[in-house]
Amino acid sequence: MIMIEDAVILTNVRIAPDIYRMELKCTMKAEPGQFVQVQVPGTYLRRPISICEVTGSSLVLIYKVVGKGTAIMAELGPGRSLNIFGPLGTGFPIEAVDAVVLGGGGVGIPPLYETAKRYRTKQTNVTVVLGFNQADQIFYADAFEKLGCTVKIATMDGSVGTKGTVMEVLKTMSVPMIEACGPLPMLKAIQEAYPAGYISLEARMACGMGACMGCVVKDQNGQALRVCKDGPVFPIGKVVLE
Amino acid sequence: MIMIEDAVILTNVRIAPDIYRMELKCTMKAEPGQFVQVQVPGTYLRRPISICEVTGSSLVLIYKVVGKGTAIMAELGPGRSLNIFGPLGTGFPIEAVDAVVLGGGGVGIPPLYETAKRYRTKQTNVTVVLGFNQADQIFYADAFEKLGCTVKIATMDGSVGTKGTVMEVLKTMSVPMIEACGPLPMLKAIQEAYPAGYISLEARMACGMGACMGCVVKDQNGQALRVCKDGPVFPIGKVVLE
Amino acid sequence: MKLNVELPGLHLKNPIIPASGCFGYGREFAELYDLSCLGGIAIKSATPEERFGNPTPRIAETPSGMLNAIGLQNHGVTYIKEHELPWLAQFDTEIIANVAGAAEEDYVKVIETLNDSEIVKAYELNISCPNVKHGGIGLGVDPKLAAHVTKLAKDAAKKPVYVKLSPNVTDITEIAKAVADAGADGLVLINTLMGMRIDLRTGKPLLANKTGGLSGPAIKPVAIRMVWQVAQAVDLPIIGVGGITDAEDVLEFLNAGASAVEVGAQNFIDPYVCPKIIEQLPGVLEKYGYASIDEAVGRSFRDE
Amino acid sequence: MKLNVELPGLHLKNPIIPASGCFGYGREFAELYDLSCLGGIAIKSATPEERFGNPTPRIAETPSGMLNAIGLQNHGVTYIKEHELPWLAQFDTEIIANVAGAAEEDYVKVIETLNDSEIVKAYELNISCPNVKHGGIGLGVDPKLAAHVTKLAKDAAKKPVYVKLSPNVTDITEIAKAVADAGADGLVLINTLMGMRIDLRTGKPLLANKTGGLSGPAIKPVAIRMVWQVAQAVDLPIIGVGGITDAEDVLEFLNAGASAVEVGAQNFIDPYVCPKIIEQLPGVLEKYGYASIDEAVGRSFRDE
Ligand SMILES: Cc1cc2nc3c(=O)[nH]c(=O)nc-3n(C[C@H](O)[C@H](O)[C@H](O)COP(=O)(O)OP(=O)(O)OC[C@H]3O[C@@H](n4cnc5c(N)ncnc54)[C@H](O)[C@@H]3O)c2cc1C
Ligand SMILES: Cc1cc2nc3c(=O)[nH]c(=O)nc-3n(C[C@H](O)[C@H](O)[C@H](O)COP(=O)(O)OP(=O)(O)OC[C@H]3O[C@@H](n4cnc5c(N)ncnc54)[C@H](O)[C@@H]3O)c2cc1C
Ligand SMILES: Cc1cc2nc3c(=O)[nH]c(=O)nc-3n(C[C@H](O)[C@H](O)[C@H](O)COP(=O)(O)O)c2cc1C
Ligand SMILES: Cc1cc2nc3c(=O)[nH]c(=O)nc-3n(C[C@H](O)[C@H](O)[C@H](O)COP(=O)(O)O)c2cc1C
Ligand code: FES
Ligand code: FES
Repeated sequence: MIMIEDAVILTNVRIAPDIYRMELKCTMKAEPGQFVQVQVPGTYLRRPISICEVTGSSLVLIYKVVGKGTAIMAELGPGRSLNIFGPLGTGFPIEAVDAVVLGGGGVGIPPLYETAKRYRTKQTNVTVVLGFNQADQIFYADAFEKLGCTVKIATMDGSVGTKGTVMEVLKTMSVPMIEACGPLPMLKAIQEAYPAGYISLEARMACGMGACMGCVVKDQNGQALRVCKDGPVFPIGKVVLE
Repeated sequence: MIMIEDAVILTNVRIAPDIYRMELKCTMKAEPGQFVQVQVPGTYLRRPISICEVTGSSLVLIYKVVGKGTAIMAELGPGRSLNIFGPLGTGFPIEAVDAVVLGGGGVGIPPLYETAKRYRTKQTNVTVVLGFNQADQIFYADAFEKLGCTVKIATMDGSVGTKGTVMEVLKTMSVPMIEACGPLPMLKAIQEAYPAGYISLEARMACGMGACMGCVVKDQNGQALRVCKDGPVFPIGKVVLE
Repeated sequence: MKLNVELPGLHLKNPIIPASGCFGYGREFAELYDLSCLGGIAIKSATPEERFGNPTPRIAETPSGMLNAIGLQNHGVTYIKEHELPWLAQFDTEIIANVAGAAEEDYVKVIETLNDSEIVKAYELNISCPNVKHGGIGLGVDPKLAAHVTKLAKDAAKKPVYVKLSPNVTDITEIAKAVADAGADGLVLINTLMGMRIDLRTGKPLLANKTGGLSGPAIKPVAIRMVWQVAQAVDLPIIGVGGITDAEDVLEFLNAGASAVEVGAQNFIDPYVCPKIIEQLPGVLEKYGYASIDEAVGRSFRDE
Repeated sequence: MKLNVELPGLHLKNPIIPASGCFGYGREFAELYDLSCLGGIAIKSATPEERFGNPTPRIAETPSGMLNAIGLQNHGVTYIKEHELPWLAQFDTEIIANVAGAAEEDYVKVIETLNDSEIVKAYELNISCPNVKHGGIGLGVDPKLAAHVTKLAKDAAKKPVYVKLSPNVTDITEIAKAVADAGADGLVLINTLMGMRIDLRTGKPLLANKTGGLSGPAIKPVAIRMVWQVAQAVDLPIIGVGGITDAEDVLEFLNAGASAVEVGAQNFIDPYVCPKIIEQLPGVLEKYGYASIDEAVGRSFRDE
């Protein structure tokens, strides 16, 4: 159920350069790949942030400081409350498959965590391919391992794992079903390379709930789809990526 | 010296209904009757608030919650920092007299405290006449007493002291020299009744430092005076009160 | 306290109406609360044919506001009539159909299509969309063009016609008078101010459409000023809009001369804002000494 | 990085100029920092005779902005020439005299008085003050009137003339073109948007003057849009103004097409804002890949 909630910050810690993990005490429940709209004090529009983990009594968000809003978020200490609206959007489906590959680049990684957790609950084999710029920016590789996922890493500078993007790792594997989130070029490459799976998109949003038409993309027939409501997760091949 | 400073809130407590006392750790020094421009988070213009006391390592402000900015101020906890600009304006002179009467109504009382302190340091006899609406709104009467002032109280409902305004008490006294701050009708009455003394005015301000001409009043010759720079304290008879 | 407001064609149970383009057709908000609490709903602009609208990004944040360049995306009036209006009929609230187009005839076409819909209680002509041109000039910024499209709409319409004015003009009262003389039943003001943001990373305008419409609290002082000017210049009911976030903002618009209000972008910030305002409004009116909505309307320029 | 900007009459060591009316004659700010760090100073509007201005309240807060209705308070041009300008001469910065009046002749009178002052490097015609009328219409909102006063000023002036435009117009490019054709050496835009706030306690306009000029971050998107439009329509240097608070805002104005900027209301919020921006600017230009101010100017519409 979509709701608005004053969630209390339990922890808000830096886990890599410019990357923060915030745990929020709240009653909101969510599906993997859904997101919340965060009302950051001192800004006007809400900020869409993916739900990284649903614990039952809290939500975990992982965010990168890229501008004004996320910079303010990073300053908020435990005990402060933060108004969140959600859960929003259509997330990653948990399909009845034997094995799934989850591909994530940078801050595309967070929504894959809850997805992996749900797949692991069903005993599905999960291989997670994570892409970073360099060694010191790696986060959550161990967390995925603890879930029992096979973790493969790509770094642009080759300092850890395969040199290059997530695609370099994927090329070396069999990929029956993929669910991915990350920068647009990565999603484009995945949409071209694989027929089966899902990708999660980003867009500038106002309402976050499907009412304003601010976040639309086009499907193959030229019809408008709302990233916030019809997505952010779409089946591979559905959306024209520009 | 006028400066801008991130002052740390030491305490911020309610001392009467809607009235708060905030102590700020800062290096700023000030004269009695001067004020600071407080940058309240979440508002645009700074808020002018009189300096109630200068301790040497801190400033005390007493403010009434009347609107958005003061409501936010009341929520700020110790440890938070608050940006203040000051000390601003021309305050109450400490004249070489044997006795002085200080008259204050409501949130016109705070600047009289530092004034009383300075007079008491010089052994001047200080009678303080404080006006409130009713008993539960009385604040700082004891603080003035501790300084060795004679304190007289007027309440509109007569629940404590003389019934009526500060003027009702003043009428019963000899008033050789008065320094006063409070609502406009009170200041008008004082300006009419007494030839010698000073009154402190309020005005809507933008710059608070004399540059914008937002806060002007007219003197008897029709010349503009800036409440923020030439005042807020003016000699009785100088300004036309409208 | 009774909050109802009677306007041409509209029996509003309270003066709170979500603004066009900020509420879709209500479907998403109906998941959050019962739309029957609303005075009315101004639905998203309808054009004769389907429009995809502008490329993205369509949204940018600004200090205390936002820019949008949606570009009148909608499925066309026939689709709306067949799929959205019947769904809206379940709610006890007044539906205002916002009408837009690329040319004058478009307004007439949309109105003719909707005339026999019982659920539409009034039209709101959006002559203020900066994307719609007529001989290179927006319809809403030229008094003659504005009057002409109003007249065409009035001739075609079987329901009252409200005209929604653009604030991007030198003299709003001139446009308001022209539109009033052409027969408008009411005015809605204001639409968005034309603005721009530049993305410093590219040095280019952030919105794909380059310019966009500024809305939110930032524009409230301009909206209040225009409502105040027009309320004194023209004898028509005004629906005020621009930057409303709470019941005190609503009272400010009423004092300025509006009889009802629309709430736009704040629906994105707080999706429950409309029911919240409706709940707070009686208390706020009381606090400032009003016994009815009527007493507050136009207070700022009425002598007492 | 070199920050200097060469404009008609003005050798700015950097593009940062406090805006007229927001800095007085610099006296108060000189207590806080050395004014020689500034590119220039646009001093408070001068009129032929002393003006008290409007009654108070003259100031109101708005979301991310403020309204003012000072009403051109000043001691008259002769006093300014004799008492303020000689004092300003001590600083190594370019003084721009903002010129205003109640009628066209007033502009000519002020200019004639200041022509022989060595300290004034250029004039800035304030034709955008909403309080000044000519036959009931503000000079700044009618292209013909704007061109005419520009021509009179140019004929009288022995220094370059910049014209400061009002944003309260339907088509800013039309006014800009008219003023350019009349011989203006540069443009300053924008002045304040006309706005209003109502005091709920009285139900009446909060400002004694009723309406006031809206400034601050709230108006930045409108200012950016207008600079961007005018920079493409007219071949004159533009000084951008409206809502600037930091060096990134300055870059946004440069990208939009401004060659220099003025900082207004932010001087009230942070009295050190101008020196701060001057300090930050080289770093910000570098961050976004510029080797000079010039490279940034007009980036938003230039093809590369
Ligand atoms: C469905 C969805 C899920 C997301 N999940 C995450 C996540 O889990 N972790 C994370 O770090 N980031 C995530 N993002 C991106 C995140 O929303 C932006 O990084 C953030 O809004 C930037 O805000 P800012 O104030 O720091 O930047 P500013 O540039 O100051 O923001 C200005 C405006 O632009 C918008 N904006 C800026 N960048 C983006 C962007 N990339 N996408 C959408 N809007 C943007 C902001 O929301 C705001 O309205 C997600 C985006 C979407 C759409
Ligand atoms: C020199 C001076 C000294 C002052 N000292 C004190 C003090 O010691 N204690 C105290 O409680 N109050 C004092 N005031 C009044 C105080 O400034 C206002 O109560 C406060 O600004 C209200 O802010 P707000 O955001 O709560 O109200 P809002 O109404 O939300 O404020 C909106 C705007 O109006 C201005 N404003 C509103 N009321 C006043 C007012 N009475 N005077 C000036 N500006 C106003 C605000 O500063 C702000 O810009 C003083 C005022 C002046 C001019
Ligand atoms: C995303 C968005 C879409 C809008 N679409 C329309 C529209 O289709 N038709 C219309 O008349 N106004 C449209 N508007 C303008 C609003 O109805 C309203 O006039 C304006 O936003 C000012 O109100 P606000 O400040 O409360 O948002 C739109 C505004 C926004 C923010
Ligand atoms: C208090 C105040 C007084 C002003 N006085 C003048 C003036 O005398 N002449 C003028 O041309 N502009 C005047 N302006 C307009 C500013 O110069 C500037 O154009 C406007 O405020 C927008 O910039 P900002 O958003 O940075 O404040 C004044 C603005 C303010 C806030
Ligand atoms: S953000 Fe409003 S429809 Fe998606
Ligand atoms: S507030 Fe600016 S001159 Fe007094």
